[in-house]
Amino acid sequence: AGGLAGAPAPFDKGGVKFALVGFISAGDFFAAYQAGAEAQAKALDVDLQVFPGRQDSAEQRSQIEQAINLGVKAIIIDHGEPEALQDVVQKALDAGIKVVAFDVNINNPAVPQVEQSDHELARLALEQAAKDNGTTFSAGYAYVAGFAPLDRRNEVWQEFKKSNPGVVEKAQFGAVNATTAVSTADQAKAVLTANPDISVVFAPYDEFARGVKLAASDLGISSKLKIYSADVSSADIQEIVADGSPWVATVATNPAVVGAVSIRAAAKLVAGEAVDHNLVVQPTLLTQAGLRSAGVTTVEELAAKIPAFNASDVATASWIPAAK
Amino acid sequence: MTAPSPAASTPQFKADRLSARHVFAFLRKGGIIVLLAAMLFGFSLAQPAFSNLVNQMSILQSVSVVAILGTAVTLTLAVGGFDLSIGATAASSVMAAAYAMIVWQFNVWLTVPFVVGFGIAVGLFNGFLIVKVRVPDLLATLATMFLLSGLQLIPSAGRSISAGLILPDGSKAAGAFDPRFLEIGRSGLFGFLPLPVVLMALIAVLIYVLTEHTRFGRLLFATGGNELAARLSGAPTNRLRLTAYALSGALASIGGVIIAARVGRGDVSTGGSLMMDAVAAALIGFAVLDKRRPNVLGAVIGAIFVGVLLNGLTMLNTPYYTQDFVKGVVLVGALSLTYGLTRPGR
Amino acid sequence: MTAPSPAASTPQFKADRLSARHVFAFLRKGGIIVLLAAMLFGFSLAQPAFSNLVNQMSILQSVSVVAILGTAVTLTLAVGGFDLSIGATAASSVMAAAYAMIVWQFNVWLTVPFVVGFGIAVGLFNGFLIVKVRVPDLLATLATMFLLSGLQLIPSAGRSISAGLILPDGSKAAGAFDPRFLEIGRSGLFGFLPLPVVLMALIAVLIYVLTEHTRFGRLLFATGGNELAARLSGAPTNRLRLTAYALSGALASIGGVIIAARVGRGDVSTGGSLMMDAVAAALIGFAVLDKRRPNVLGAVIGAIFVGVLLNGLTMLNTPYYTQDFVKGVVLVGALSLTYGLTRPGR
Amino acid sequence: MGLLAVEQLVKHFGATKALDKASLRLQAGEIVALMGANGAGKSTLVNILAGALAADGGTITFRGEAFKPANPADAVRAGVVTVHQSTDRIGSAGLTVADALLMPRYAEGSTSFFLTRRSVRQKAAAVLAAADFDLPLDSDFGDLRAADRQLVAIARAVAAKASLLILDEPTASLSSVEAQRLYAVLRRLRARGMTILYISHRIADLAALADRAVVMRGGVVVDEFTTPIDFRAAVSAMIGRPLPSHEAIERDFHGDAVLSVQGLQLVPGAPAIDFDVKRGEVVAVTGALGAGKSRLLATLFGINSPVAGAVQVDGKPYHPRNPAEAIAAGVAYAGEDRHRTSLLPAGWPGSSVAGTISLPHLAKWFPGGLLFGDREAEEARGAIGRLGIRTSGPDAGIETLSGGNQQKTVLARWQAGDFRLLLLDEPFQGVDVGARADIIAAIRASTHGATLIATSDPEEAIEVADRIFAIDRHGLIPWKAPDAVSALATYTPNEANIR
Ligand SMILES: Nc1ncnc2c1ncn2[C@@H]1O[C@H](COP(=O)(O)OP(=O)(O)OP(=O)(O)O)[C@@H](O)[C@H]1O
Ligand SMILES: Nc1ncnc2c1ncn2[C@@H]1O[C@H](COP(=O)(O)OP(=O)(O)OP(=O)(O)O)[C@@H](O)[C@H]1O
Ligand SMILES: [Mg+2]
Ligand SMILES: [Mg+2]
Repeated sequence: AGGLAGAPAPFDKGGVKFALVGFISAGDFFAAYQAGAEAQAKALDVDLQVFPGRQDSAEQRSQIEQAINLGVKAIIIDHGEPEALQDVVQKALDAGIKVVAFDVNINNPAVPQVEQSDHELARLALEQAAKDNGTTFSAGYAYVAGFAPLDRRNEVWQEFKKSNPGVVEKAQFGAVNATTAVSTADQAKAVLTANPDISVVFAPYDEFARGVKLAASDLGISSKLKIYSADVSSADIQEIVADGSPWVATVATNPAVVGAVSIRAAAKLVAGEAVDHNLVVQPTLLTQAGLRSAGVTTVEELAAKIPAFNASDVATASWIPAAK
Repeated sequence: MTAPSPAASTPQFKADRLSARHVFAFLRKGGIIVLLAAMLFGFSLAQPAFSNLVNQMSILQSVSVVAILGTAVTLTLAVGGFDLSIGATAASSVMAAAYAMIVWQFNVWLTVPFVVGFGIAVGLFNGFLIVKVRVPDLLATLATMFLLSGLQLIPSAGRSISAGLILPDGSKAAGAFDPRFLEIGRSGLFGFLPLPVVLMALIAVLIYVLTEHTRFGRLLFATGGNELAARLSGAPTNRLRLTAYALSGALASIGGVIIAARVGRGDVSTGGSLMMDAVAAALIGFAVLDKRRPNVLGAVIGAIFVGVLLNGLTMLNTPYYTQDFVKGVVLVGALSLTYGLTRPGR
Repeated sequence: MTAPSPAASTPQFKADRLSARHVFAFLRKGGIIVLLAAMLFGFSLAQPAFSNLVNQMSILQSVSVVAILGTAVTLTLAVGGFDLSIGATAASSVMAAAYAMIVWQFNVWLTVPFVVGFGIAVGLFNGFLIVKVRVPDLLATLATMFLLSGLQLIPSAGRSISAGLILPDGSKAAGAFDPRFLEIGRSGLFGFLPLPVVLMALIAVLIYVLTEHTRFGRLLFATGGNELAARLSGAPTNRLRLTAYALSGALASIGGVIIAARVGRGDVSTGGSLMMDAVAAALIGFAVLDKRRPNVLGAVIGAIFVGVLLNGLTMLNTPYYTQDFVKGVVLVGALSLTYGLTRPGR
Repeated sequence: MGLLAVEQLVKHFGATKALDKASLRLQAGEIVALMGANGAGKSTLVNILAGALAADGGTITFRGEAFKPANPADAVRAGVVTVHQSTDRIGSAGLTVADALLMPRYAEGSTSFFLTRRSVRQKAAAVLAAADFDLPLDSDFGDLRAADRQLVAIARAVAAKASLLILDEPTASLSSVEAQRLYAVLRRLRARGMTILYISHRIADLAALADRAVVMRGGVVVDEFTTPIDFRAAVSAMIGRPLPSHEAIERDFHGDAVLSVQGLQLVPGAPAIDFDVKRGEVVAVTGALGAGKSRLLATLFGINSPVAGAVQVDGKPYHPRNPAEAIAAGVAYAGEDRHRTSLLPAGWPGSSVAGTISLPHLAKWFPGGLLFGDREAEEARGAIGRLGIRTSGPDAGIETLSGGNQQKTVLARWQAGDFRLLLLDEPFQGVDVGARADIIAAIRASTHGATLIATSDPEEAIEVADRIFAIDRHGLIPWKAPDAVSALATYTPNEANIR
């Protein structure tokens, strides 16, 4: 690869090395995010080294250190624990390496923050819920603390309850383990049996939503229930559009797009161009009705149908070709 | 110089001893059962909905997979082994099922045999490593565990497998989950008896009879108890161990089928910690009925025990983060009951 | 009708046998070491940056915790036990450390002793269940595992513990991580030798000498090999087992301290895979040097073996979803080398 | 006032009265033989003195003070050292023989805390020298055979500074060579004023050593004999009837050969073996430790494969590749170390008396494969009656039986089927003379099969066999009682045939 004609140095020569250091190294989101990043990197003729964090902050630290000593031009950090990263990130910066953080607040002016805006995700979902059900209903809430994105979405839910006293949280449940969806379903069944008056479930994580839907159909109360969630995958879409599905809406950004944005931001920094400190990729509200009328069943089709979902104008530049 | 034996003190001293022993024996044998009954009663009082049939069924359903896996672990424990790959086998069976239906467009009648065949193959591989290559059980199954948890990611390049999957070569998979396959996890007999529960019951009874009341079972235990002694009395110990692992693999894959049918997609994050739950059930089984050895009935009751506890706590809306703790406390209590009350005279 | 004895072939056949035996013996003993060397060499060729000191150190650093936990597991295996709670102990030590500093505003000098004390307490609790209540090791430590993984969530109501934590009672915690505490995980000697690596080395040497070259060590192994025989020859087997578990707990908590210092917060999601990795290291240790029994050196080398493999694969940019698979394949290979080549005459 | 006074000792195991007010006195510097039929309570008494069991009643005075050891360590500290009966209670696999020899030292902390290979080897060698035994110090204790394990236990006990030494059937699996050595050592210890309580079912031992014989029956001490000990009387006091005398040596059999062996070579370089065993005949093979007795039987049962040679059973070629094939061909085998070769762990399915007996017969007894019906219990009751096994019933755990009764159960296993050829390796370990006579009678009763017994005790061989071979360095030497015995007496095991 001879680099990009007309691109600023060092991209004109090619052979530029970036590192992508993840925290969660398995699962669909990471896979899609990584795919998007790789595609954009390829378009930029950048050699992207991917470090799987294996859900281990300590591991993630060492991997950033490795990336530094591999002499990469830029490091993209995907999720993680701020406390575990801030000092190594500083090390990287001192070594003249550009750093972009996605969904982890490094809290360093030199590090642009790419965000899929969990607050925005939750807000849109809850607004939809309010639109469908008014502001007085008894709700079930699927939530497990200790996972940064969920914790941020939780803040919005707490706000929402405060500002809408009509909304009563009857029960909180959820389980993250080997079979998250199934275990959540088992819990949801217990909860819904114990609280038959629950009409709305807020499940700001698609695996939870999937579990609740399963529970509802097991209990045969799909018609009496509405599920609002965040995130999306092909399987999710199929569950949402299925006949009689209680899963009426989800809000999501396209992980692939976020991946691309992260790479572009890093590239611009390396090229010495200015980048905003906050790069927010706006999430899209996907309603059951909308998806059905659009007749989509996979994320790829969704992307094709809904441009807003497929691309973001964040951190673009004339010399940066779009990923294909 | 024979001493005349005045039989005065002995009998009465013996009497105390006996009565005490009976109470102990009851608590020991009863330990977990009693606790289980207590929980059922308590939860029903605190939350009437707990005791209704639907909920009882959803408890059983929620433990069905773990119970089946626990049974599998029990089998390998019986031959003196230990199948650490059980969770990974189930997890990769989920992926195998999804892949078969979505990429190869298998229907349910092809998928299930394929998946169970896969499970048996894994079991035989374990058995081969252990019997032929003579790798210690824990090590062999550990290696297999890593092997599988990696293998399951490769066909879909680490993505979950659902309809419309884009294959690594860029093409789009044409298949979808066979609705009749989903039935396995989502429908029930007579409208109230979930199929997974039926499967669990069938397997439990089958393997229980096999291990406790057949020649084969006796030889399995003999192999696990003293391999040399078993071989010297003509038992084909190698074939027995191989069989135990093959069975274990088959059961694990059935567990996988149920999960796949529940989730409706090949979920990459399905994973290893299933193993801990299965092992837990099998081990708690030691204490049930004071058998102090691997036994199928115990494993199943063990699984149900944990399931009831978690379901009840959830119903009472106890914060999820206290549930593991309570689980631990109850477990310690039950074990102390079973093992703490010593058998007099030993 | 005597079968003519093929005396001719016998000696020659024996000769082969001997020479073959030597090669085998070497491969067996060498098995994993050879593979390790091969990997180091191969990776260095493929990716020069792999072999530089900094990277070698970051490999050692990344395995330090698992190696220490593997050592702990080895200790309990030596007395014929098995500490399933090892991962949970380390994880809850992380929370304990964070809680001590952030809520109680302890400094490093108070925190470390507190956490290690906590670890020892856990170990003694295990030991108590096993020795006094006579619960089988696996069961007892399993119960403790649940207990801890629940317990660690309660003080912070299931949230991770970092500066400015809102306590369940609504108040705001005033403390923060003591910078000197963070040093434990983040600084190094002579600028290139990370403290965790130093700790790992110290512990490895210490426990190695303790188990292999002292009276105490022999008594541990005697207890594990045949508890009754050891007791009959006067060994205080109960105290020995208690000690082993206490040590195991202490080591686990040191592992926890290192994690906490690396991560800089009490993360509830810590240590899911810690236990399996530690057990893996300890078990792979059986194969290293063909000892075929728990041994500290083996456990540490086992941990490094896996660490080198994963680091190398990452450096070569192999997709994460193939790494577990490769890990499994390599493991199976190494084990087949060690165990597959039988000791002639066995 | 003597060294030890046991008064009215009582011990129950559930319903069983193992000790029922047993009393015993020992003086300093004497060797006392403790005799008693299987299940009489000898080992229970020993276990209490050794601190391994707690008595339910009665008192023990040792050196004039009340003696109630809370654990084995206590007893050892007080100067009571014990060699226990069962060979599975001696050492741990995974540790070397040297470590096994030093284990008590480690336990009492009388070695340096840090150990080097050399220091361990030296100390261990010293322990062995004191007992003048010869064992491979560096090999894994787990690889040792029963006999060698027993030597370890004895050497260890002898080396300990004891004022009371208790030996519970130390010679059960020793050959006369080692036995002779042991006698010498014990005499030396007695001369030094040590008191020795010696339990054995071998009259030869007792005759060679005992100053006094104390006889137990049903948990009570029933009688006592002083030198010169009238062993016939002692034995009848012990089993409650006179011993059936048996003088069948060199009966000649005309029946056709059940087993015939030609040019069988057990290990490379060993001489070829030729012999046959006729229908109804009981043939004994005797020889020193490591001579090849077990090897011969193991080879005939398909455990080891021979270097060369031909074997027929009932004239048909017989070359089993594994025990299963041997059993299929009608050959049965009882190994020499019952714990390793025959018994299942306590509490395990099939570890009951009935289960122990039925293990090889399940296929025949339960053709359907389902274990319902009480065929098992039936067979077990039959055996319990036939061999006088002392137990609470077919369902009793095998571990609850006394050593000799466990051994009887193992024999019952192979008597239960009608086999053409019984291979019994050291079948009478710890079986009392009365029971031994009964068993032999029972074996003889079934005249259609043949029996080959390996025993390291020439007297036992003479007692039980119709015909006797001696085996040395894996080759048979023709048997003529006097010089064969001396041949054995001069046989010394060297490293070559210990490892
Ligand atoms: N752990 C136990 N549980 C139940 N009964 C036992 C136990 N140990 C021994 N007994 C019973 O106590 C009685 C005496 O056993 P003991 O071992 O003392 O006999 P012994 O004289 O040593 O016989 P042997 O000559 O065969 O060794 C026997 O009836 C035996 O069944
Ligand atoms: N289980 C074993 N472990 C180690 N070596 C053995 C074993 N069995 C047999 N051998 C070896 O084979 C040779 C013959 O041993 P074998 O046991 O047949 O002799 P033996 O006459 O039966 O001795 P013993 O009276 O001790 O049983 C010995 O040199 C011994 O070293
Ligand atoms: Mg005895
Ligand atoms: Mg022998």
